[in-house]
Amino acid sequence: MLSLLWLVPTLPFLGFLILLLFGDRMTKTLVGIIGAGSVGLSALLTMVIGYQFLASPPPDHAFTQVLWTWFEVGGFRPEIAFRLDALSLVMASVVTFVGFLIHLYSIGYMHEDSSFSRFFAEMNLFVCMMLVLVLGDNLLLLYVGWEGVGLCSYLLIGFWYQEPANCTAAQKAFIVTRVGDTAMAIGFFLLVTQLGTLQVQDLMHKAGEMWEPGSGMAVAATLLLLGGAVGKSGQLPLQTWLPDAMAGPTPVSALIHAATMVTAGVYLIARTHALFALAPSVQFLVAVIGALTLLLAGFSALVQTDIKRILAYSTISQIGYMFLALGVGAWSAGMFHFMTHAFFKALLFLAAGAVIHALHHEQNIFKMGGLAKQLPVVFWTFLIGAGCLASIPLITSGFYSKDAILWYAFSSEGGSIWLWMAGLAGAFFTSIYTFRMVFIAFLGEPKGHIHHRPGPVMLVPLVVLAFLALFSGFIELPHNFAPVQMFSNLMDTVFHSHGHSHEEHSSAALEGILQLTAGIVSLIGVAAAYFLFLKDPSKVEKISSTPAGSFLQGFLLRGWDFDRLYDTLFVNPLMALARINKGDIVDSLYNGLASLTQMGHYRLKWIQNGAVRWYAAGLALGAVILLGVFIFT
Amino acid sequence: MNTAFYIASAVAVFATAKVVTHTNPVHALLYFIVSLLAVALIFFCLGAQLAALFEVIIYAGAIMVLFVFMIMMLNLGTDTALREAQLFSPGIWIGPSVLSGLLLFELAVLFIQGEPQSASNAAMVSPKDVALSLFNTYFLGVELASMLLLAALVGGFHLGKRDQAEELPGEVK
Amino acid sequence: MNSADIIALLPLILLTLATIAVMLAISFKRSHGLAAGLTALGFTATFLLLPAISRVAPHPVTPIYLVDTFGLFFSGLLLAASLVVTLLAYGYYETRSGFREEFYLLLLMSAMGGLVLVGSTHLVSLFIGLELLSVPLYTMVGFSRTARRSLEAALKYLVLAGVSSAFLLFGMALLFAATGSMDFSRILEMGRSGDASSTPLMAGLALIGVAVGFKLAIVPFHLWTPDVYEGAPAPTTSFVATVSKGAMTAVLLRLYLLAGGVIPDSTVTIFSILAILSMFTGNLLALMQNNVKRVLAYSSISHLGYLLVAFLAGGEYAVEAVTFYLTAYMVTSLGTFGIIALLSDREGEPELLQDYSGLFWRNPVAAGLFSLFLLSLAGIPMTAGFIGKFYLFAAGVDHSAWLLIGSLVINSAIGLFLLPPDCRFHVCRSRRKSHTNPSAGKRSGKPARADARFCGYFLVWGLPRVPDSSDPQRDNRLNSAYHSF
Amino acid sequence: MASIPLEVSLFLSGLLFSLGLLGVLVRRNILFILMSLEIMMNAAGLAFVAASSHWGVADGQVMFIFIVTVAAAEVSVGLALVLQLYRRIHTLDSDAVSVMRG
Amino acid sequence: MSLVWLILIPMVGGLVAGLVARKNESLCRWISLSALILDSGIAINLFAHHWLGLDLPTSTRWLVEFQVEWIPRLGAGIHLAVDGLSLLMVLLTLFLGIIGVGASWTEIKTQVGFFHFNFLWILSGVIGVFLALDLLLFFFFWEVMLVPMYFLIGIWGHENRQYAAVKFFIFTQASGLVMLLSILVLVFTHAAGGELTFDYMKLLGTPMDGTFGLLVMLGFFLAFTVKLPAFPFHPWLPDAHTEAPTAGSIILAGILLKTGAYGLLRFVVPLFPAACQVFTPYALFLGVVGVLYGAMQAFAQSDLKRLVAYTSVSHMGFVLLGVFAWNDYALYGVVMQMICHGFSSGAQFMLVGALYERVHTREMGRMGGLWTTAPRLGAASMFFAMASLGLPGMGNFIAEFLVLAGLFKVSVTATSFASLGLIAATIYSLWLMRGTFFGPNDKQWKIADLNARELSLVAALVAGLVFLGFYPQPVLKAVHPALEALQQSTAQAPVPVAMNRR
Repeated sequence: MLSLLWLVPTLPFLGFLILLLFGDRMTKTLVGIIGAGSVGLSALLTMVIGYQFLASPPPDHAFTQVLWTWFEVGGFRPEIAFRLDALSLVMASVVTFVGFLIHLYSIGYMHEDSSFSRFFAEMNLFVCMMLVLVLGDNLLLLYVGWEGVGLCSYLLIGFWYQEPANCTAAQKAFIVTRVGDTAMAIGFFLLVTQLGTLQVQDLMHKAGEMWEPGSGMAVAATLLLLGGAVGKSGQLPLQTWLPDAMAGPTPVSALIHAATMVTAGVYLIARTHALFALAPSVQFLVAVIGALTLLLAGFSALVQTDIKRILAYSTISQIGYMFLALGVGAWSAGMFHFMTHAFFKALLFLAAGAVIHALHHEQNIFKMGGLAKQLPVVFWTFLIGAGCLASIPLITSGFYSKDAILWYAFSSEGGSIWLWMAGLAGAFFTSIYTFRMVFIAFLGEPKGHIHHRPGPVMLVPLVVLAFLALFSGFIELPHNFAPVQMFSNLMDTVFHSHGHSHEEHSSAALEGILQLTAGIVSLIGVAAAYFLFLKDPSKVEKISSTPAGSFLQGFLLRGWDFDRLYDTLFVNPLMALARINKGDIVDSLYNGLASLTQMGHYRLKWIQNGAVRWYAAGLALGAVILLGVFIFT
Repeated sequence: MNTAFYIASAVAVFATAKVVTHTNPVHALLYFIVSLLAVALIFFCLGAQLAALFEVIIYAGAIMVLFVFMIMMLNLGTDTALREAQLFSPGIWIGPSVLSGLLLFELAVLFIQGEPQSASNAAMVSPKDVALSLFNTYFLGVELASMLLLAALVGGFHLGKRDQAEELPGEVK
Repeated sequence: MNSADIIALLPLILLTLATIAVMLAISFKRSHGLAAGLTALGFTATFLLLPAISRVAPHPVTPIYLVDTFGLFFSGLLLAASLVVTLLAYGYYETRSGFREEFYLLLLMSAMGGLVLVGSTHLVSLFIGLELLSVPLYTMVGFSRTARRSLEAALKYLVLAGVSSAFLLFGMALLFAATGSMDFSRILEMGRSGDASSTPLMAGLALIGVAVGFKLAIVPFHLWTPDVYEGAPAPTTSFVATVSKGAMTAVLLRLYLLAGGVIPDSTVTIFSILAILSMFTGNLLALMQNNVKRVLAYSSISHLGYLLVAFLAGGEYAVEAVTFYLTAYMVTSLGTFGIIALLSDREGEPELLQDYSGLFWRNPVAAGLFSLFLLSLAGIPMTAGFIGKFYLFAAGVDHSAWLLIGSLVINSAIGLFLLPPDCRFHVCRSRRKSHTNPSAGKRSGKPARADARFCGYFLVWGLPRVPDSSDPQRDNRLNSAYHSF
Repeated sequence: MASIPLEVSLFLSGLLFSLGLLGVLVRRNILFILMSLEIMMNAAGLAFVAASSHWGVADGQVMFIFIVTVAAAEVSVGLALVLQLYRRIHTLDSDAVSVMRG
Repeated sequence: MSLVWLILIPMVGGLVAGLVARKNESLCRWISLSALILDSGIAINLFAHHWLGLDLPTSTRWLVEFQVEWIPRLGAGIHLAVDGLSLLMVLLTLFLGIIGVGASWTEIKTQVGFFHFNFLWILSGVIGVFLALDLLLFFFFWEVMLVPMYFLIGIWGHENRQYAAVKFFIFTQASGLVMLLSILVLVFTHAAGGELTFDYMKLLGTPMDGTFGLLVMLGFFLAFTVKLPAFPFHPWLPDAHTEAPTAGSIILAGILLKTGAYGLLRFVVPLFPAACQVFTPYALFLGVVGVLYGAMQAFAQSDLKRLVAYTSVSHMGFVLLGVFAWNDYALYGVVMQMICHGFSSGAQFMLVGALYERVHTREMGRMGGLWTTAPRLGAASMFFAMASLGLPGMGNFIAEFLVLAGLFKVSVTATSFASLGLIAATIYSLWLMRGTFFGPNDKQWKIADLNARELSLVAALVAGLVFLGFYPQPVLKAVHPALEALQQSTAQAPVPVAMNRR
């Protein structure tokens, strides 16, 4: 069955082709069936392959299927090959399963839209590209997937292209990610020229041999790869595009900007973990970037009014957690948080989508209210999602994955107390803004009226995701609870060389205390949100009315003003320079040359004035010159 | 003989200068004839009788007479002298005189530098020798000169002709 | 006057006979066709006799005139050009009334002057040849005496040619005074050996240089060219542009060969400066010109500048480069002016560029040929002009005369500015009628078209094999010319 | 026949030559230009005759004869031209004869 | 002998098409199309013959060779030969020629005969350039290419076509003359040593070092970078493209620019290895500036064709970088770039031409939101815009990846700056799409979508690019022996491996 691995990405691609060529001639239901069906089949196939992989693991826990040699240039021989190991299995299964649910959901959500088939074509292409990224054996094939998803996110953010704002958002997303991708490309050039290959396994093997830890080459390579990861996952320097990416339809935000694409950076770092292990300084940088981003995003999320932007900022901060985990060397914890986050963040987005759909595209939470009673199912699923996000202790999967990250941030030798403190503060802010959103949007007196309730095709995915969000946490319990660590055992088959190094640090008791503090902090956050936003919102208005308060609110609302910074630093000067030089100075250089010759013409024309005596004078002058030269030399 | 040479050359130079500067065409013409006669005398001093003879007969006689006819035909009397005068602004003298002065200076330098040849064995070249060399070494030259004159004849005839048919005053094409 | 002399002098004799025949024809019955026919017959007969004469070459006829293969080759060139001019003249004057037959008389005599010049090795024959070439030209330039502009051109040409021949005479006098003899080779020997006082000799050469410069229209002496080319009727202009310049180049080439290809440094520098100036002046002035004949006048000035490059570069390629470039230049000028003559009619000649707009659609053959000649002038491949320029490059590079080659490249580039507007005008314009002479381009004399096409074919077909020269007879004469020195 | 140094006569002819050149450049009346042209021709003739008398050969005088013929030919064509021009523009000012320029 | 046929068939075809057009215009189009197809038949047969392993013993460098005397006096012969590199270029020429004829099926209505005559003569000139191994013959074909192109732009162009045609003509002709000068100096220095010949193989070894060699090399370099076009000599390209008819733009961008690149590969570096090594830093600088300047100009333009033209300047900057990096990665990258850029820019111009036929304007300001009325045209433009920004999965990505990887070995700073070009490429491609297909359709355009003919041409180009993107092996295998030989010819001069960190 493993040999059918190549079919997993090709199924959505076939879906894409069919919809692209015959989409506009098919009925909506048929389009829906093909769109969702192709991803569903791929999910089913992944499950089967996954089962067989887990049941009888192939030799050294990895199965590589080579399709054909891409090209061969002087010793560098990249191949089109797919590789299945624990890491890519988890990624593929999450992508296909969550993808299928979102496709199902969007049949309902996008039903009235005119270019229905184009939407599903682009979504299918996205899933295919994501799978190529995840399953790609060498970095070049990964890069194909990487850019492919970038293109699909551009197309899908700008899906409603009549609206100019959407187009600029899409353009911004593509260009900012492209900046990161270029850094990554330069990293590839370095790897190709130094190591002669981009095949991930022997790349790491050769790097291990040729570069000793901390060497310049390793640092440069990992730094450049980090650039790419930061661009795609919307981390600190290049995170400005993610909040604007909410311009796309909500299923797009759910699939691309929550569950799958934005975690590509995490996957890249996880995949090339041996390289990062070779450069501890860069690994620590990853952790620092993660910490800073989660704080920054957390603060911004506090003041957002648009429900999707709150979720966007929360995604940035949760990925910050994953970067923190990878930075401190807790590879499996990072991936575990990726999985749980994919479930509950997709759930939150879809629920938000249902709310927006019901309130006829109203996204401002202050214009919603009292939806709990009108949309009970949506409310309860949204509450479960919010719970996981805020990592309510013991019952939600978010608690187990985030707690593991906090524990490793503290305990592993790469981590430090400061990173743990940052993580804890982040958790506190997360629970505040999450329940702020819940209380304002769902409780309180109803403001707008419901147009039409979401149909079953939208509710089923919500319920399934809610179930997954709740119970996915139990496959990886912390050590002091129970010896159930199925997920990390699976992950060890990939990161075997770098096992957890927390044992020698301290005893299980300390771990217990930390878990306790994390749980209490999140509960306090919930209470604070209750008091501030449900009991008497007046106190919040009072603070935000003061000049300092309103400035702070505006500053945070615009995402710490990174946009203005980048505009003044890069965008505006470049555009101004381009506009000035529209006429191409070099061109005027040549026109100058031409006018010079013409000026020569008019100057000489003056000599030709037609008078006989003037011509005779010319003759005489010539004679005098010639005579002078011949006599005196 | 030398003194005659020097007197004749002085006369020639003076006459030519007058020709160039004189406004009235007829007077200028007469001065020119005087200058030609002076040159003829110089030829005689140099022992070239035949050349002197030709100078007088052809140059002074034929060509100058042609000029006189032309002046009479175009009746360039006194009024042209006046018109000619105002054409003479001192300004236009500077340029040309500088040029011809330079030319003269270069020629002068040339001749002063040139080391004096052996004393000129001024053997008198008799017309017989001239005729002899004319008709054997330069026989071809004479024939071609005749063709030259024929060409001038045809040219003069064609250009001089008055076309009644096309007598369009001031027709410019 | 033994038989060899007679045979050697046959070309001159034949032309004289032709002249007399034409005069008698005119006196009996003024028929334009007859006069033109006789002239053409005269030229072709002489041209065909040249190979026969070449057997007796080299044979000095009287010390002042030498008939050798070199001379015969250039005589052949001049005669061919004159024949083409006769055809053009016939086509041109066919539609005009008035006294037309005299033109052929003058043409015959002027061609004879050219032949004398080409064969001259003596100052007297140089002078007589030059004057015999020029005097008929004065009248030919001013031939349509009703047109004020041609009279003005004739006057200018007369006065300036007069002054230049005065300078020539004075130069010769100085040479004669310095060396006592009038024979080229003797003078050059005396000059090289330096026993005669060298300064008067150099001065004499300088003044002769003035006359040469005037005839070849090198920069300081070029001022007359545009006015005369514009004023004179088209056949005369083609004659001036080709035969008179060709003859003078032949004399220059003979002097160059006599001096054994060695030119003193001072002369090389001054003439390089003049050559570069001619190139730049010619090209720059032709740039924005609107009158076609003035454009061709200026470009002929620049072409002579290019020709001088070959002379000054020297080396074994020089003579071959000069000969070939001259031939290519003559053919191109005959072609271009032929087209102008061909397109002109009773009202006048198509002078302005606008007159040629849309010509391609009205008379494709003429327009095609005209573009071809312009391409050759600019030296675009596929044309003989290119091979000419290529030879110049080769000569220049072979002798690494970098300054000259550099200016040659720059000027060819400027020359390109000149080409497209002309091509563009008569090819790219729409089918609009030109206002000045609507009938232009329609009517074309049979012979005029024939000769234009001849030039065209030579140009294109000339390309591949010219160096080993299509006309075997001309080639061996060329080689033999070298051996004779 | 006392010896007259060649340089003197050559200088004399140079002087006449420059005067002729001056005449051509200065005078605006075309007749005068032609006349100055004749002066220059005559000066050259003088130089030739002087040189031939100095070298004692006849070539110079033969050359002089040719010069005279050429001068005659030029004058005849020139004057015919001037006549025709006068009939056209009724003036002899050479600056009027400069329609073609540029 | 087949090589001579390769050149003659388009010439003859052009003549026949020209003559037939008077009577029946559509027949003329079919004739020119069939001439091209016949010609490409020969080329494909040659390619198959070579690629299927039936190739000649690897000792001979050329697959097919044809030599005959031309001007014995100067030692110039008609020496045509083809190896992997030139065969690919000939195939590209013929393919784009067919696309060009197809694209101008309806666009050219006036003087169709003369148009096809010029069009086919340009193609035969270009094929001649790719096959000629005798420098004089090369220069001859180099000029033959020029005159018909001048007429093509001058007669069938758009508004101020005269200016553009003249500008194009003077730029290329003047630089051609400088090249002629260099050829002659090379030939004569060689003649001083050995016999006088213009043959490339014999001239290969002439010792050309010091500043003298550099100057001669610069003569060649100038002619080819004007044609490339590289940075300082590029202003003719945008004008020529904006004014040329669609078919003219396609072959101008698709093929004529490649003659410059081919010249650099075949003549400049092998003939002057030492001079090139000294000149490499400056050439790299020019290349990088070309990439960035071209890109910056591209997204400043409001005229669609000017934008695409400047993108060609930027892409050709990569070629210059690759040639002067002169190692195996870079050279393969250059060949791939030449072919893929031919495809993508040819396609972009065809689509822009199609758009012009429908919207009659090239100003992006007056378009916008065309996706709604012409989705297929939009999808095709999107595909080729992505190709031009180097999206992986298309040939351009592999080309740029290989060029930059090869360049990385030589100079890191140059590579990093050139990589900025990738970002700039994204900006101008999205700017193009934003200006035409996305955004509100406020001008209410109602335009017809791509018809069957145009779709088939687009499909051919899409297939080509994707095939090159995912399986470029046949191309790389075909060009392998040629590049090997080129590198050998400069082997004795130490190749600048990681020469300096400039």
